[in-house]
Amino acid sequence: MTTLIVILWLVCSVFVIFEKKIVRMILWLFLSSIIASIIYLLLGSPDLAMAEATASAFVTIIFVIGFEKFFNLRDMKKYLKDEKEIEKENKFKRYILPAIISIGILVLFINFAIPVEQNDYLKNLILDRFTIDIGGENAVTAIYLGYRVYDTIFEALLLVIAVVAVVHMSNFDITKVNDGKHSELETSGMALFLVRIVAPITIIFGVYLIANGFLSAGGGFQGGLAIACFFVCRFFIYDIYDLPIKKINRLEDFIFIIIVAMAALTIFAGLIQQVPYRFMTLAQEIYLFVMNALIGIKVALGFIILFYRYVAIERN
Amino acid sequence: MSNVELVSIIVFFLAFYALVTNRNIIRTIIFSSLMEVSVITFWLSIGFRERLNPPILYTMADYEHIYTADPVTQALMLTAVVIGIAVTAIKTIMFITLYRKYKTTDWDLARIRKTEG
Amino acid sequence: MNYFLWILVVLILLVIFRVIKGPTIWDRVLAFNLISHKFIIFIVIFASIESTTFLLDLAIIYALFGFLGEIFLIMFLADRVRGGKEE
Amino acid sequence: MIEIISNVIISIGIFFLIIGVFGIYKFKDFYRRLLVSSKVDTVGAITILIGVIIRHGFSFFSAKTLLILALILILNPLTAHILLRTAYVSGHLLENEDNKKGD
Repeated sequence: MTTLIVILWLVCSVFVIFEKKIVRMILWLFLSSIIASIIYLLLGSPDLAMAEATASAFVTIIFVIGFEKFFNLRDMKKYLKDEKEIEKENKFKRYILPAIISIGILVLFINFAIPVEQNDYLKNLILDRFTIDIGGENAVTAIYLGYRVYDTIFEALLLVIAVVAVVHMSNFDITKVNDGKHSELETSGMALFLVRIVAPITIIFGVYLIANGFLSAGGGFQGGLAIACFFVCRFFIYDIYDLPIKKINRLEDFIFIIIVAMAALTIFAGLIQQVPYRFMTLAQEIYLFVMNALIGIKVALGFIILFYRYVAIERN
Repeated sequence: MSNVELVSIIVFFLAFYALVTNRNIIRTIIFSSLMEVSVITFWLSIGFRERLNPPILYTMADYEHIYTADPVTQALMLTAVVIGIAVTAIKTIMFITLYRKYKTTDWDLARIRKTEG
Repeated sequence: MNYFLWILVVLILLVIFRVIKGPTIWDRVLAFNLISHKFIIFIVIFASIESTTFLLDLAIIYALFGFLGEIFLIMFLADRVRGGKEE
Repeated sequence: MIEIISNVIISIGIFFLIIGVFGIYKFKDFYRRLLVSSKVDTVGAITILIGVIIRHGFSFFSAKTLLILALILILNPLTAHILLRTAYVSGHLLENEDNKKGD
């Protein structure tokens, strides 16, 4: 079963690469990353399948909004003409040499890179010990919130920096952009009505994913992205400019500081070990839930800002 | 070398070849995000057997953990996915500012206009 | 129960031909809509085979986010003939 | 016994999906294709999910499947509607279906 779907994924990625029009390329990329999410599910990781499914949706939204501001996505011919202006240098250096190099590295990689036997020592160690050390039932959440908290902190830091970069690079002033009910999207009344029904489901589902992130598949990131999906649905219904972007940005940075403080206090300073044994599991569960909730809210706020800044870029 | 690993390596080098040879900035962004997806698939497919159940407690029936997926690579790749989204967002916004300044989607033309300007 | 999954994957393979062949962009988006729809059903059957309830969260996420990505693709594909923004 | 009934119902749903896929290739114009396939697909999804609910009886699993069924009932026709409306509004001509305005 997995081989058939992996071949399907190969076909979609080949089409992503050899497609001429940008619109079809974005569609194929969306399709190939949804199939990749199915492959993660069959490889035994529902957490990543959720993260990849949300990632594919957000990447497509960012591409479509970003590229659409400047090109009419349908007829890209007008915009790709300037590739011909430069005189063509020799074909060999441009196309055949990289082909040889990449095939060469591919052959070397396949034959020599992968060790044949893989030992499961670390896997068995973690799977036996993670409920005692960190608590909770989801090994993946226990790892990225307990054993490897450093990585989560730096990943959260990178998200903060990404949001700062997007906020500063997209020059945006309300006066020039035609405000009012984002007139290009004259969605039909029925669409607005049904999106109003679906939107609350997304935020409730996001909170559910965050709440039992450490019990079953889910966690801070997927829950945060689901909550951000509520605000993306809200974009259809209300005006773009009523969200206080600057305040949200400051709130997100503040939450990041709390995350670092929380991780420093409990894991590094070993606060959890001082708790008397009877309350140990309770303390662990509280820690996991609060960390998941903080990461979820931070990821949600980050992507809300990302999305609303992208939408509000004025088209020149 | 399970075939999932093989296919993900092939997709990686296909995207690598396409990334190197094209001159359109939009395609560069799309191919680099495709490379990220193939790397994550490669990582996940290392300890792969046919029917793996996820590393969540009450689905782990066997105590030797033979048929349980490896949580370490999954935790690693979870952060890689979220970083992938953030980096893609930065790439697109950089491309938009570049397009606003140089009005071209071609690497070489942008370099020429940069040196001219 | 397993061969249902095989049939679904074969159906997805057939619909992908429509994405390749589709004359206009609208056929491609329609075929994509059907593919993401079939994946939701694939996950529900897969979850019912393993009878684990948290896999169904994944089907809900597919329904919501597949819909969202598509809506934005359709919204910004519109030729904006009305808006007259022909660059 | 329950197993057999649910298998029969799910196979009926899969048969509907096969008709949906057949519908895509039979009709030449985009609008007819959209009309047929999205409707048949939703009906196929309903039968399959009902089959799964019957298989799992009265449990948390079938409650969640019911939520998915409700979501599919809302989202699938909505996507088809928005697709149809945007295609029509943005000038995908209906009459001369042989206008191969490929883009």
